[in-house]
Amino acid sequence: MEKQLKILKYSDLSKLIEKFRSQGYPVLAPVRKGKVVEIEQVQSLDEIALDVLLSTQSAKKAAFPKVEKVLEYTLEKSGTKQFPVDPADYKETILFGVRPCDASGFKSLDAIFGEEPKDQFYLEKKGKSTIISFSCPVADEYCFCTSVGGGPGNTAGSDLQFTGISKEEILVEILTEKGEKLAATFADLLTDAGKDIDKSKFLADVKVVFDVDGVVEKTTASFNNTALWLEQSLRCIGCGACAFVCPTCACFDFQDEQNTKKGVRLRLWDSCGFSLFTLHTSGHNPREVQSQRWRQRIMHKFAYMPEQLHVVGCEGCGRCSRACPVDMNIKEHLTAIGEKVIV
Amino acid sequence: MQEFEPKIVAFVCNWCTYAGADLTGTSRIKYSANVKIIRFPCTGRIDFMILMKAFENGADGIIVSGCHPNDCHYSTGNFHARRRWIVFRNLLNFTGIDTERIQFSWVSAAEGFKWADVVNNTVKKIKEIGPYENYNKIAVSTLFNEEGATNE
Amino acid sequence: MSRIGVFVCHCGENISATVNCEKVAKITGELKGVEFATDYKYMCSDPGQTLLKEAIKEHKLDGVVVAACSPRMHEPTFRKACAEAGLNPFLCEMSNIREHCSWVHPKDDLTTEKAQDLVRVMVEKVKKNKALNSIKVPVTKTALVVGGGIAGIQAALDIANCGHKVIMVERQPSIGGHMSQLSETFPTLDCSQCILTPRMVEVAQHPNITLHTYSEVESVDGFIGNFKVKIRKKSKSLDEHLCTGCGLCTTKCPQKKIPNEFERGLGFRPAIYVPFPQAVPNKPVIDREHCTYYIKGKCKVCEIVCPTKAIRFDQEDEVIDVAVGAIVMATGFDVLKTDYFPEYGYGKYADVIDGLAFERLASASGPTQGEIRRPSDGQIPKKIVFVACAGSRDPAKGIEYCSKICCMYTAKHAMLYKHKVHDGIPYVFYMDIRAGGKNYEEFVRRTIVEDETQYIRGRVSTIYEKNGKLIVKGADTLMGGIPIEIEADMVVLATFFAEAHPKLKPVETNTAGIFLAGACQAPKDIPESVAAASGAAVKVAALFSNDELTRDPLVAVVNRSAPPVYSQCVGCFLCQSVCPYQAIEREEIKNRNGEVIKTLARVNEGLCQGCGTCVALCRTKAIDIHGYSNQQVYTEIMALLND
Amino acid sequence: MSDLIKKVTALLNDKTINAFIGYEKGSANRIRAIFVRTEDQVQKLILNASCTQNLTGYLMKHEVKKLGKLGILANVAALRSIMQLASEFQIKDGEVYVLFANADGSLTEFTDFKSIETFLQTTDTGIKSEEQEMIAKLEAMTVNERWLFWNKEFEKCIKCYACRAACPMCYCHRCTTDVNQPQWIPVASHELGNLDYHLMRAMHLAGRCVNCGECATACPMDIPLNLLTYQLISPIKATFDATAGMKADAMYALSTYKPDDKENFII
Repeated sequence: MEKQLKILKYSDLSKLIEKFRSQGYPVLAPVRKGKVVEIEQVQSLDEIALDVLLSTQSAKKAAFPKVEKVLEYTLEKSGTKQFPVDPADYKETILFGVRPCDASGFKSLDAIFGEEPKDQFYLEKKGKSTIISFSCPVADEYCFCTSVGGGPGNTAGSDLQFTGISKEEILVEILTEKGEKLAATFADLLTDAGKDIDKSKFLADVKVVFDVDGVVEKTTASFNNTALWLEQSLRCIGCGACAFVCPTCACFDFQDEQNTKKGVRLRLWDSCGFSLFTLHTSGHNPREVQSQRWRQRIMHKFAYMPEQLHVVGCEGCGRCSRACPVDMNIKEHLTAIGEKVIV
Repeated sequence: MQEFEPKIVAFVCNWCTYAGADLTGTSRIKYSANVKIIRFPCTGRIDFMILMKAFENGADGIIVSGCHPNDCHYSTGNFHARRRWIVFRNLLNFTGIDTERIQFSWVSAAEGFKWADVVNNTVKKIKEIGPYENYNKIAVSTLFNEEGATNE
Repeated sequence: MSRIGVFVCHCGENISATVNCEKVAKITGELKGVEFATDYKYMCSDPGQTLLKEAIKEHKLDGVVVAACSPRMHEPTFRKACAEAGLNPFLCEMSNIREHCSWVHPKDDLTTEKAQDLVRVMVEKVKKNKALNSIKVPVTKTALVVGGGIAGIQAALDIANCGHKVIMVERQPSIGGHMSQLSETFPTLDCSQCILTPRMVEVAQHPNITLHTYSEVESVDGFIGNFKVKIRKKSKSLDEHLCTGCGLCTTKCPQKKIPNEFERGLGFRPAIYVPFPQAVPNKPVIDREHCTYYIKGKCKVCEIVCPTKAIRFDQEDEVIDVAVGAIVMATGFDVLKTDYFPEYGYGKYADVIDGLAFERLASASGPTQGEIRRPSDGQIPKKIVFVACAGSRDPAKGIEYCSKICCMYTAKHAMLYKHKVHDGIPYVFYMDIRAGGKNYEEFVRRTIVEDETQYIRGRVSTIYEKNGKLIVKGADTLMGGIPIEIEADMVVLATFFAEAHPKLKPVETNTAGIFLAGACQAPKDIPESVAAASGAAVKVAALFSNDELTRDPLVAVVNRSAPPVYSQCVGCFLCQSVCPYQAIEREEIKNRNGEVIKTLARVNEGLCQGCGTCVALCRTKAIDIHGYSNQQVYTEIMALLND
Repeated sequence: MSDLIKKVTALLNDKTINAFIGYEKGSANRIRAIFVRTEDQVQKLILNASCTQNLTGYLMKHEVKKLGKLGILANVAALRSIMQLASEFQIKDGEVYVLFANADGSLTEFTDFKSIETFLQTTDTGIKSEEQEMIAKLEAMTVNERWLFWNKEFEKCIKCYACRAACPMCYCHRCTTDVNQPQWIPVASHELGNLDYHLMRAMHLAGRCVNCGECATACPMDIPLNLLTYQLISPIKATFDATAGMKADAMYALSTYKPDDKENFII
């Protein structure tokens, strides 16, 4: 559909949230919690932290939560009885105040979970989420969205995008039918915007640091370059922080939690950075050392996903680098790979 | 309203307290039926996680009991257990877990009366404190049939 | 899928009076994995056990829960029954619904529910049980006998005569113990030495007995069937092979005034000495504490006079390691220390002596050649007081029980005194006369009637010296408690023994394979000591009748897996420091080049006693324990709390 | 050229070590670890007041060990980590070359455990006053308030295990939380799983924690995890007279005992 431009007053934002709430939509938005910013259900605008650069974790948990029940069962004398959780049992939700990289991150997840067999748990949640992103007026040195095809005003994945154009006014871009439908519920707060607004003036300047196609090509060719992966990963301590804050990491694990009577099956986030991730029952581990795990992480995003799903599995949000306890800076490592002469 | 009947688990060693509880039985001393015993070879065997598992499976109170110091069947198991409990109680207390709900005791094979007292006093105390609601809110059982429990 | 059988016992009415056993069987029969459930009047009876065995076969049970009395009572019974029916015995568990339920709760629904809970716990546990095989450990068929007194001698000879090797360790230079100090024995008045000496010689000459005198046990490691013992052979300063026992050195030694322990300090010995003439081995040792050479660096008279050049001043203690399968502790007793009796002047007045000292005075080979002469001035005492129960049956002295043998030896002492000092008057203060035993009562009667000993029933309150006499104050309770005061020439205290309890690490509490004989266990007279020694010897012989021992496999185990992990164990060895049995060993995993690539903990299942302290401490959960495994206890908790 | 660069260059040149673990400038004013093997890398070494990371965790890392004989730049916490690791048989005497950075920027070298032990005897090893204050603040709360405090903190946890990965004492190949027969600690990052995990970890570090604070620093969700183990340091010292990481052959407070250990809660 054709993009529509509207103007919303900052002073009406509070009303906007009230409207959503009164229509029964749960609203998920960034909330400050000490030094971290979480995306959580909010009741009013005061709770929302709109001035933060980025939430600590990405918005993916709206459709791919860290713990997700998929099945209940009871252990009967006659056998196990199953009570599957209905994926459709999820409310229409508004994801408010996330960043463009969050919104576009869902492209990767859509591609992964949309493959056959389709993942109904994800798709239902995603389908019922309307995403209102806020473009980025500022960026920091970890940001590199422009290097991976995104940008501070990227509208991909967003249903609506808000850009502050003055102290009083917000430019509202209505991008999808879902967005249009939602916008209709607060049409009274919107006025038409002039066609001549230059959105880019209000966006952060994020420099392109590498050529993504070159990085994809060189990553793909570097599988056997053990020295490269070792050198880059010596510092890595093998935690899962990068994967868990990443907007596109989609690996998960299933765990049954049960007592002697009944149990639940849970889908949980997992990370290829963990040594346990590929550990076989026999004790054999095909990715025995951290350099192999690091290689997997980079290759998955920059070789396998482009090849198989036609998307780069990275939005350049830089969350992994910020969260990394030992300063594994992905922007730096990708730049290095891009510069590397493949032999 | 029905009276609150606390669920209390007792983790006891085989040689002293289990035998002491046997003596309580042979002496026909009555005590509250709320307490049920799980037998261990020695208090040294009782991992601190066993106590956590009891709470998260719905126990309102816990008794841990073994041989008096110097009387351990294995000579030193209860000494190690004692250190473990000293530290673990500190940690539980610091994390806001109610250590009043855990009764540690030494009950020898000859102390049938003492065992009955330990049980009855613990049941009385837990009845006064009430169900362990804080822990029940996060217990394993909350995973079952709880709308939206996993949807954040 | 499990096929578990539940058997609920009524125990007559012991259980069924308060627990609805039919209901327990019915409800638990509905549990997942329970194939068969029933209740029965007496599960431990023959028909009960038959019922169990039949059910195992008929229903192809792979687990059994018997809900009955305490497992401490009948677990072996039912495990054995299971084994007889072809089910691994360790797949059988008991729920204690008697001691822990029916006997302690009233008849109501809660009690029955508790019984159901307890059964459910075991049903879930047994699902996690593993079939286990008993551990077999080889038996070293050599016995260690600690102590060379009459008990040790008897035990050693009995074991040796069964055809097994014996190693005897005696602290003194000679075997013989306290019995060799006795003059004559009650009730026959046989000469003690005459009975004992041949047995001592027999020990020395027995091909199955190795004797280490002047030696002490330093440490005991290991477990039944497989003890490792360190024996310190104290230096005798002598080459025993060269020494002929001629005794020349002992007569020439210039240091002659050393109080003789054997004579209870009533006589003297030289620094190089044989403790008594009939000693076995009859070879001297140098007492380095008193030897002039060791004190002043000069003398060596013994070396000079020795015709075979057997003296070795530079000889050092030797520590030897021996492997034995059983240990008999026959360490005997010591007489209670003098500071127990300040009111009796024991240790203060020379003429207040203990019973053993009196034995030496009465002994023909003693310091007075058998004449009763008091230590202070060598006079023959005309009035002598024997105090029985000195220190025993007296909580204030810490010993509440009867020393048992004093009545008899006091009577013997009085009799011996009267036989040697015809005009003397023996008095005996006593509490009760306990003369249980063949010819014992008659013996005491003879002392009283024929030998005119004055028996006074009452305690002595105090003894003090006045004008060369010992004033003994007491009371005669048979005369209404009238005070008695006797001016005695000598007092003999029938002092209590301090039994030399064995203190052996690491097996001080778990003494499987260690047996007690003689007075180290409790006061015993000679016949009793001999009987106990033979009893211990039979235990040892029974143990040695098997080439292997079997024991319950409820031990800890460190998990192992394929390379490159090998085990969850990371080799922090915190388990090693908590193990009371030194059962955790280090196992090195080596690659093809012989380089160590990982060091893991390993449990020596022969040493492990199954306390499980290591399991609780292991952070990687690499150690687990059979019978109380992590899976089992976790399941028990879940089963108990989720009804 | 700094003393550090000179020293490390010499160590590498005379083959005393094959690799040196030190600090380099990282992104956005951060300091990070560098594994120096070449001359280029040596030049990147820095040493300043911001170099606080405890690098000893790397000594346990497989691929770092493979670099050969290691040298390490240590602070007080790192020295104690080395002592504690030694007492748990994870590092042998002489296996690692240790350079200690004094407050004035000078370097002290330690080639054996004995000298580290001696040094630590006269060194302040306590926790920071602000950490002490935070513990005091928590201790002043009611049990229920503390429960709510930690509930809120643990709620944030995403089970990324950065705390565990950063901790020099968490060297187990298979952590209790990774063991699944039985699954002691729920894998899920729900409230119970988080509480269980952090209690378990704190208990396993009781008496072993050398208060380097890496767990809290590493946590992307800003949970003050260090307080859990720090809080146990003084009772363990007071009751058992034990302090972690002071001696290479020290006994661990929880695997030893005294027959007269004092408590006031066992009846």
